[in-house]
Amino acid sequence: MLAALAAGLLCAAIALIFFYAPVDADQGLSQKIFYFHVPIAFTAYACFGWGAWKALLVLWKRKPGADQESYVAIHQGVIFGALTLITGSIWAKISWGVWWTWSERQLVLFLVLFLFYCAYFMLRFSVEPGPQRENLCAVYALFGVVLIPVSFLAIRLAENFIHPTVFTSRGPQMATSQFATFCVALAAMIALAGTLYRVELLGKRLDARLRELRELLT
Amino acid sequence: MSVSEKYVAAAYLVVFAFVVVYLAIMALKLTRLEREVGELTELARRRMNG
Amino acid sequence: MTAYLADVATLARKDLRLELRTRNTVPAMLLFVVAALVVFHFALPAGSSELAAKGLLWVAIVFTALLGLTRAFVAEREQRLIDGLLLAPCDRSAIWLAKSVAVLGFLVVAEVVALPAFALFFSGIDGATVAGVALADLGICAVGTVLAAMAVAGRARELLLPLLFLPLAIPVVVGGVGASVTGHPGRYLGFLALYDAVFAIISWASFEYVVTE
Amino acid sequence: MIRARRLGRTFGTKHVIRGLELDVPRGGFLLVTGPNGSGKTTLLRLVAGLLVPTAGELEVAVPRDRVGYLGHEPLVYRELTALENLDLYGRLYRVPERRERIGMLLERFGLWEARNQWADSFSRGMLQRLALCRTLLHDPDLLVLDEPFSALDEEGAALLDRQLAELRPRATFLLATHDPERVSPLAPDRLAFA
Repeated sequence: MLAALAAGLLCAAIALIFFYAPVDADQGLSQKIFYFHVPIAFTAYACFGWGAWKALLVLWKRKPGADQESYVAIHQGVIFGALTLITGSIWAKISWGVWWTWSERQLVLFLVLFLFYCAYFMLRFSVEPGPQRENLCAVYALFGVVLIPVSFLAIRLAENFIHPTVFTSRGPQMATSQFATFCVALAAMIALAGTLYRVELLGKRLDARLRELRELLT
Repeated sequence: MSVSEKYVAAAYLVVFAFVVVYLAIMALKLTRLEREVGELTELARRRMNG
Repeated sequence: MTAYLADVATLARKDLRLELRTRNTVPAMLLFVVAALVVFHFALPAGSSELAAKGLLWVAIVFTALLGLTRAFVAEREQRLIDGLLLAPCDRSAIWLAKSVAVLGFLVVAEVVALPAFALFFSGIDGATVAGVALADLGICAVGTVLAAMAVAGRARELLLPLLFLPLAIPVVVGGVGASVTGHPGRYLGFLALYDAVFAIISWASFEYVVTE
Repeated sequence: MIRARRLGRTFGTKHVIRGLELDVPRGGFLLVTGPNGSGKTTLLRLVAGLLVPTAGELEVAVPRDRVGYLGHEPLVYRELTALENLDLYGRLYRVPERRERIGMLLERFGLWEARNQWADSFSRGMLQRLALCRTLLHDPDLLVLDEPFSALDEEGAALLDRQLAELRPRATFLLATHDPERVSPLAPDRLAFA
């Protein structure tokens, strides 16, 4: 059901973006990436947030399945984070002719988070499965979600001594029609993430159940 | 297609490519799971009449 | 509360006594930080600005702290001594606080040598930098100790800790460099203090879970 | 005193303990036997609170500071002297008249002469005796002992026997061992791991 919703929303979003939203005045067609790049970024934040929420459940309520859900959510977050970085650098290429720019705060924040959550996987694969691994990953995921606002602040502070912001988009003031398209695109992305999350979680649970079955039989 | 339009297309293509690759990985996983279930049912059957 | 602090004092004294006996962490950190500064001297081309040197000071501090943190739980891990501390009735966060204080002590000793050496090799150190270093040390030790305990539980310990630690050290470097480079360090010192407060609390609360097997 | 219902513990994919039922009354003495790797140590570590169960429940009606645990590792710092090690644990457990109690224990286990030597210089047997001092330092109500006789010479083993007999009336015991005959007179009930 969620998958159908995601598919529908995605098509609607693409349709709206290309046919309905007016071409932006100054940036021309390149503004179209905005409708994908920013929703993907928000979805990545949502995934990290959801992973942290599940991590809190692991530590606080000792919910059994929560660790797996936290892991899958963060896995989604990293995938969408990578997408954000790629589409972001393409956007930078169009708007300012450089493949990477330190002045775009969102992008720099994603780079830091991306490094951080790759380390999450390093931690996860170096500890034996068991209660300790669940606790460690949960604590690290919570550190991650605390890091997001802190490093956003740090990046903003860092700007006036690394190099003054030459060019950065203040988030274009959107006409109502553009905003509507943006919302549909955002909903589509979140639905997509939700679907992938459910599919992967199902796959992991199936794995665990099969392993149990194999044990019983051998 | 002006230069920037090519990039816009590239960006959407990248997103689409990621989703397709993801689905491919999921498909591979499902076939592996299906084979595993086959093996286990075989094992169970042998266990039953064995 | 005084009992808690008594436990922290007992554990911290144990760490300091162990270090005085074996002397394997502090000398290494001292040599490392001075060697790093010398390497940086050659890394900086002649014309480079003085600001670059200040920035590199922070790189040296972060990696020296990393060295100290890598050795933080070695004794507890090798002889499985962490069990002895976990058996004791004291609150597990006391172990974290004691170890943080010990690592902080080692780091400060290393910096007491590093800062004058930096002033000698490169350019003078102003008050803001010293304040920045002090605040940064608190944050580094608080977060680093929890991460060190995490890394020790894994297999590739020496590899894992830098990966876990560096992303979290980025804000500290930003705050520190900002304090020592820009004209008005106030904001950056405030930011460092915020970082210390936030991460000290989350480290204090989460350490209990990091050590339970 | 110790109650376990369907207790289970898994390491990675290996189920070391599964569906264990246990009920040790206050003052009881449970002898745990079984080959290596059969889960003896895991059970003892669970009871001592060093491991968290992954299934079922485990209730130990003894606060952490009234539990004495002796494992395969002596849990003493090699670079500290015997006295310093015991002083460290004495402070953490807030043992009353710490110095006198440490002196008495070192004397009883024949370590008094070596009290100012680093634990590093101790032989395997002396380390085991020091670990015994650490375990008994805070006069625990529950004693969790994992093969306490290992590495002890004849004299050390006799010392331990006497110590166990003396503590028997007022403490609960959980002892894992390979030669149960030595302790069986003290231990009414027994748990054998397959």
